[in-house]
Amino acid sequence: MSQIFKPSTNTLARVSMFGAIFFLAILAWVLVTLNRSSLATRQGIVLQQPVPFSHDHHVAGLGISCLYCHTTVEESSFAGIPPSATCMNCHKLIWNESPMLEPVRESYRTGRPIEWTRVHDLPDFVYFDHSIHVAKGIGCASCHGRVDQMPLMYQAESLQMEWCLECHRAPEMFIRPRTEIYNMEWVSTDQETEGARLIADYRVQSKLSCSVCHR
Amino acid sequence: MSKAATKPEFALMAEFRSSRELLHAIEQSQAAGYTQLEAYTPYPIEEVWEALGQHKSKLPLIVLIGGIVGAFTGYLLQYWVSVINYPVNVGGRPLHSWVSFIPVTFETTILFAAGAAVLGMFALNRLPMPYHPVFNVPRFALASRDRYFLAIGSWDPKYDRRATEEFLLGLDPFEVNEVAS
Amino acid sequence: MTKFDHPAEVPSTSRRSRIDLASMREHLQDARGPRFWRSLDELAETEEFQELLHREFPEMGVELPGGVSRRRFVQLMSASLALGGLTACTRQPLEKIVPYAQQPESLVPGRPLYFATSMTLGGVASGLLAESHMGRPTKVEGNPEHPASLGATDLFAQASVLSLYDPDRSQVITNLNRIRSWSAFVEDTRRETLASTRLRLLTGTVTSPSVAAIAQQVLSEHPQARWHQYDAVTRENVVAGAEMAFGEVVATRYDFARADVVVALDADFLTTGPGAVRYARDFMSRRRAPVDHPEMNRLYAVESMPTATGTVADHRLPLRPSQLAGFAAALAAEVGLPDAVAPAGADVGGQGEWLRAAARDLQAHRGSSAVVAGDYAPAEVHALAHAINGHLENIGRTVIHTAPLEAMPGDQTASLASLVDDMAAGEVDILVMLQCNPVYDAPVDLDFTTVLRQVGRRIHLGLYRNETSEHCHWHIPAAHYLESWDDARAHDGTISLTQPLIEPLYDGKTVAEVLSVFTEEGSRSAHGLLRSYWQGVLGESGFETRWRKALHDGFIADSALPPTGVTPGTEAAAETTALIAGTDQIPDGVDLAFRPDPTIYDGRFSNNGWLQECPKPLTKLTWDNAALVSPVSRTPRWSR
Amino acid sequence: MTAPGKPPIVAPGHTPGSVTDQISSIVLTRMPRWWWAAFGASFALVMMLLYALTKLVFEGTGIWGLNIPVGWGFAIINFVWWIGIGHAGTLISAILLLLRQEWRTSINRFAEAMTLFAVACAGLFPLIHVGRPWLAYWLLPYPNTMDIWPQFRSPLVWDVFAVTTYATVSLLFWYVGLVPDLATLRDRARQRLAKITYGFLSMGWRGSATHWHNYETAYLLLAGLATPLVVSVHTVVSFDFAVGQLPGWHATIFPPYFVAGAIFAGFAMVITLAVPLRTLFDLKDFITIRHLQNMGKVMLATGLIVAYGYVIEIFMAWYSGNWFEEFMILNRIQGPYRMQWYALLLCNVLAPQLLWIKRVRSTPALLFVVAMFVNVGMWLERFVIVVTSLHRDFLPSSWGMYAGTRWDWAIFVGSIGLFLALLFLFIRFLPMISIFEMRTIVPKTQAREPDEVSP
Repeated sequence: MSQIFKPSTNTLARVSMFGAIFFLAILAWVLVTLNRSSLATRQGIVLQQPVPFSHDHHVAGLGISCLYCHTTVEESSFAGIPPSATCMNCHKLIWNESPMLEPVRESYRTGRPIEWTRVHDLPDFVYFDHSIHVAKGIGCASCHGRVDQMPLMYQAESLQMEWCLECHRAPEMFIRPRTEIYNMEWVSTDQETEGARLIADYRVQSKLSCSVCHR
Repeated sequence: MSKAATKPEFALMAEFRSSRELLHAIEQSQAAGYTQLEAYTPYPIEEVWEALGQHKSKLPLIVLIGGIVGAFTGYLLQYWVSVINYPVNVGGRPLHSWVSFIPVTFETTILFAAGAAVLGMFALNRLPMPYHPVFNVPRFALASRDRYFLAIGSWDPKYDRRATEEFLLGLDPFEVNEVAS
Repeated sequence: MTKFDHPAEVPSTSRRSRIDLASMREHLQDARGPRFWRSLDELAETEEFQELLHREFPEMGVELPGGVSRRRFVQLMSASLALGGLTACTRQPLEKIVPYAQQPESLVPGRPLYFATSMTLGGVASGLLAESHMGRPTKVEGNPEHPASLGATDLFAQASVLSLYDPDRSQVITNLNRIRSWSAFVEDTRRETLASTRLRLLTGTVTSPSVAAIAQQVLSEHPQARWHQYDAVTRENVVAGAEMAFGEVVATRYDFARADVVVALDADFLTTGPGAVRYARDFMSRRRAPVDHPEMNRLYAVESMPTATGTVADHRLPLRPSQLAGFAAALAAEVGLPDAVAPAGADVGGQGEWLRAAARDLQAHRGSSAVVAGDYAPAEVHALAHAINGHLENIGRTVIHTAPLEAMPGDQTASLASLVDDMAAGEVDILVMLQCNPVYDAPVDLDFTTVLRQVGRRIHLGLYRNETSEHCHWHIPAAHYLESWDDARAHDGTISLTQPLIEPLYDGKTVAEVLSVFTEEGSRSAHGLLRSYWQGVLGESGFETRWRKALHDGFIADSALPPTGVTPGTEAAAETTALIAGTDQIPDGVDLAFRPDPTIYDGRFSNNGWLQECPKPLTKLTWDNAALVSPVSRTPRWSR
Repeated sequence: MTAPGKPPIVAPGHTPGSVTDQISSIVLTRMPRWWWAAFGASFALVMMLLYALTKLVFEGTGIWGLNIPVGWGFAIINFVWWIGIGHAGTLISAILLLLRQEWRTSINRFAEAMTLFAVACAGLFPLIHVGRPWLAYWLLPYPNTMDIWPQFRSPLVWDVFAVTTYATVSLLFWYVGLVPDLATLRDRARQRLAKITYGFLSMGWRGSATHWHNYETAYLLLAGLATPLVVSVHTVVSFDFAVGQLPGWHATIFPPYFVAGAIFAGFAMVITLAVPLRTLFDLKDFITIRHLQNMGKVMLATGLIVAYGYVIEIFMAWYSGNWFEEFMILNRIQGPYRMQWYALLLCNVLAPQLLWIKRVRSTPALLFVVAMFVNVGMWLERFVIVVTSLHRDFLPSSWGMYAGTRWDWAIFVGSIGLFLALLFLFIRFLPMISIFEMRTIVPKTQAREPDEVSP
């Protein structure tokens, strides 16, 4: 028998062995990262809307409360998207000729609703109820981010299950006084002790069982 | 027989027809003061590596470590998952239901130990090594059939191209070859 | 004159496979007014076009023949797309949020609204509370304020919401398999009906005062018109029995809350029949033995097949249907009905001891017992039950007689038979079949389908394109009750209102709406008809308030039929027993008893998956229908 | 070595050289015609399997005969059957190595390969039965965006670990055993591609004393590790049933009874394969009557243990006094699946009794017939355990019947095709008898000094 391989093959063989392990590790890492990236979650991505509504302007600029438009957040699973008539309460009088607002006026005129693109979209097998979260001291900003700083709306958090569980496993780290629910700027000075007290006060029973959300 | 090499050779290698001849040659070489010896046989012969002074393999220790690591990995994974990260009450069983954790712990122990055995064996044997100077000898192909080879490394302090070849030829081999490096 | 070919011959009316000018001229010739067609093929009525229409709107839902269906192809495509990537990594498709332009008052998105309405089965209403999510009815429960049911429902009402969304429902008005509009129907029909006078209406049992009123209007405007009612699950024996006992038609209902001893004569009163949910509640209230009723009630059940009522009974006696009348006569004699004759052969297989025990118990509970005859028991049994109840002074206490619920009570089978005779004699010009399916469920010896062909114009209103609509010129999709304005009487006579929770999905029509086409005023909306009828009944003053209250409650308050002071004649009963005694009490052969299916009813719910999946009482059959034969009868002994 | 009266484990006249040449020539020369026909046939079955699996992925498990109450059907039956077959290889290699049974040498290689392929076939079924096979990786614990983990108190999760470990360790064991032989093939091969391929796979094995020293240690350690593993795997498989509370499943006899059954089935399959192969490839010198006899004895012994298991099941049903257990046994005997049970008794209890007769043990054809009976019987055993226990639920209203659909059968038969196709490929490309171990035993079995014979 004579030599089949060159001396360099030895190095190649060892490198490729470690390389394969390295490659698999990288592949796993890439998949995991992709799965958590905004490519999969749409976190932080501004979606095209029929009207470029600015929460920044309306909330921070004009000081309109969340509840003015999202009227049902305290009583229903669904926070509510305002009907065109709500927009027209003000826009009958101001900016009533703005071309940007033409879809709103048209909807109001014709009764055909505006079709907004959904920004926060949980999968259909998840049952989420706004009212209980608001009632137990979870602020809007905890899940929706600093909406008052968003000229155009985007999803601030990943909305993946691990993100839900992060809070459900330790609600004291996220709870706030009920008076501060709609306060976008509220920051706790002592979350841990304050949170534990609120958990007791509001009798929060953070549920972890599957059937709470997957009914 | 060997040809003149431009590079310094790797070793000299004698081919024998039986394991008894090989063992005899090893004894003679060691008696002659050679220390850098290596024997090649078509099947495992305990006397050969004993003769070459290899009494204890490090492998059992590696396997033991692998097994212990596997056991801890398996058990701690289950403990962390079931008690710390994802505690679920299943029919009132304790979160740390160690009895239920035994099968998986056992399996990971075996898995890690077996992995350590195989990888350890390759590592100790410096494999993979598709290229090796001994393959330069055409008749070395018979090492995987029915011939027995003894090689004396050129880095042996007592090595001398001519004297060593003479010595090997004196052991009544089938033939002696120079192993080009 | 529009041509009316027999629908079964429709394809043959236009054998021409190619368009030719002559046929087009022919079609245009007798057209009056504007007429529209989408292609020359349609105008010429070519065979290809008929075929295309048939494919587009298949009559019995046949899938496209051969090869891979489109549905299958899409399934495969979507499955391979799902496999295309790691599914855990896929992102969700973008969704739209569509808010209201003007949000309706009191509607909270995400929270349901509840509306009181009612559903009829066999003509009798049950009061319901329907849940609606953003304008879509999703769940039906009983209306707790409805006096006839007190909040309970049966499985038909529970499952009815699935029928609303049934994609197999009939979706378009058709004339000879061509899609037409409602106005085309109205125009076409009115032109014909004014000329014709021999109009026949065929409906199921009607208890609705407003439907009855409009039907009466049609009858009065067309002197030769007749109205027939037919339900395959008919309660005509109840009517006939009442007539035998009282000489007039009365309705009977029971107050099981006051009954200590109940004898059921082949009566499955706990699960079937219009009052079942209320009866079950009342009956069971006496099984819990509360403080003021230290003793439970006692139920003796005689039955010809296993029923849920029989399983509840304290004493159960299986009996052949043909022996039931004999048993009733023997019971009448045993409780001491004057001059009652017990048939000689009635005491078969030790049932005499059972009967005497039941009779002793009845006698010991005068005024607090009830003998209940089943809806499908012979009229004589009903008559005897009335007589026994009268003799035991139960009437007015546990047994209450009122005026009939039905707008036109009577022998429905005879009514249908007379209609068939008229049709066979060629004396029917127009037959309007409303919410019924006689081709499917008429007695087979009437040969309804054959004589139907002799009727010049046949109109059918139904939720589905069914066997009857296949034989009709016009088919009109019916509105589901969750899409309808209607009214009907509950089993105690309470007027129950039906209000829609959603616009008709397929432009369905109600019975009243179709009937209105035949009146002088012409087509009117169901809402208008109902409202104007009740405006007439309730009077102008304060109508709006009372009407709104009634709609909110789902019924018109205190409209239950009051008890009538009737008493059964004992002589007639004695004669009946004598008549029964003269018949053979141990007849040969096999008794065959037909009963409505516990979940599919008369077959109308066969497309409702929930009802098909619901196991039938005792047999637990699903998706099936079986002839129940006793294991004893299965042995060849009886066949000798 | 050879005891008087016993046939030898290698036919006389062989030398390390002749052994090497004969075995490696099978791989290095062209395959006979029948190989192509056999491989073609099994490949066709693989295509059928792929077709059925595609159908399954698109349609879902509804194409199977599963129903309520019989929620476990062919998938679990086939899984347990295959995993049982997969026990013989590691058992022969590991346990017989530790017990220094040298006759194992000529059958261990293809028994190990058989193990691997059987485990591959077995592993297929849990993967496809989950309904959404593309999400089967959810069975493994890995950090995921749902932040949830497998439930480690479930025997089904133990099973995942046991089978994965078993497959991995079997593969390693098999590969390690192959390395010196791959080197032999590398040295014998003539085509460049074959040289390079075998060269890569053998990793540069030189057969030096150091190599052999570490190698022998590793091999022995692996055998030591594989021995408890092989026992644990079928024990854990039996837990899938035994931890459940169904009469007919909830029995403490299950672990030993399953392990014995697995060895029983595995040896039957080894015989099923060895008898034709030794004829077709003229390997009668290496797989001798002695091997067949020994395997027959093992089958007889394990078969008796299995029969004991059947008896104990019946005894325990009576002894427990449990109404449902008693009914389960009576239902086995008289119920609608009684024919399967009787067939199982015929195949697994009666047929192996023939092995008491030495004539049967030493006649390959008869042995083959008995082995075929056992193959069928062991499948039936799993069918009886799974289906008869499930089809009569605790309430008569929940009773049902079960039968595999054509897709069930297509996947089952297809998995046999997959097994055979893999086996034929193995025969084609790898030495089916361990060459270096044959070289080891040849000198010991020969009366004279073989080293004196020159090539």
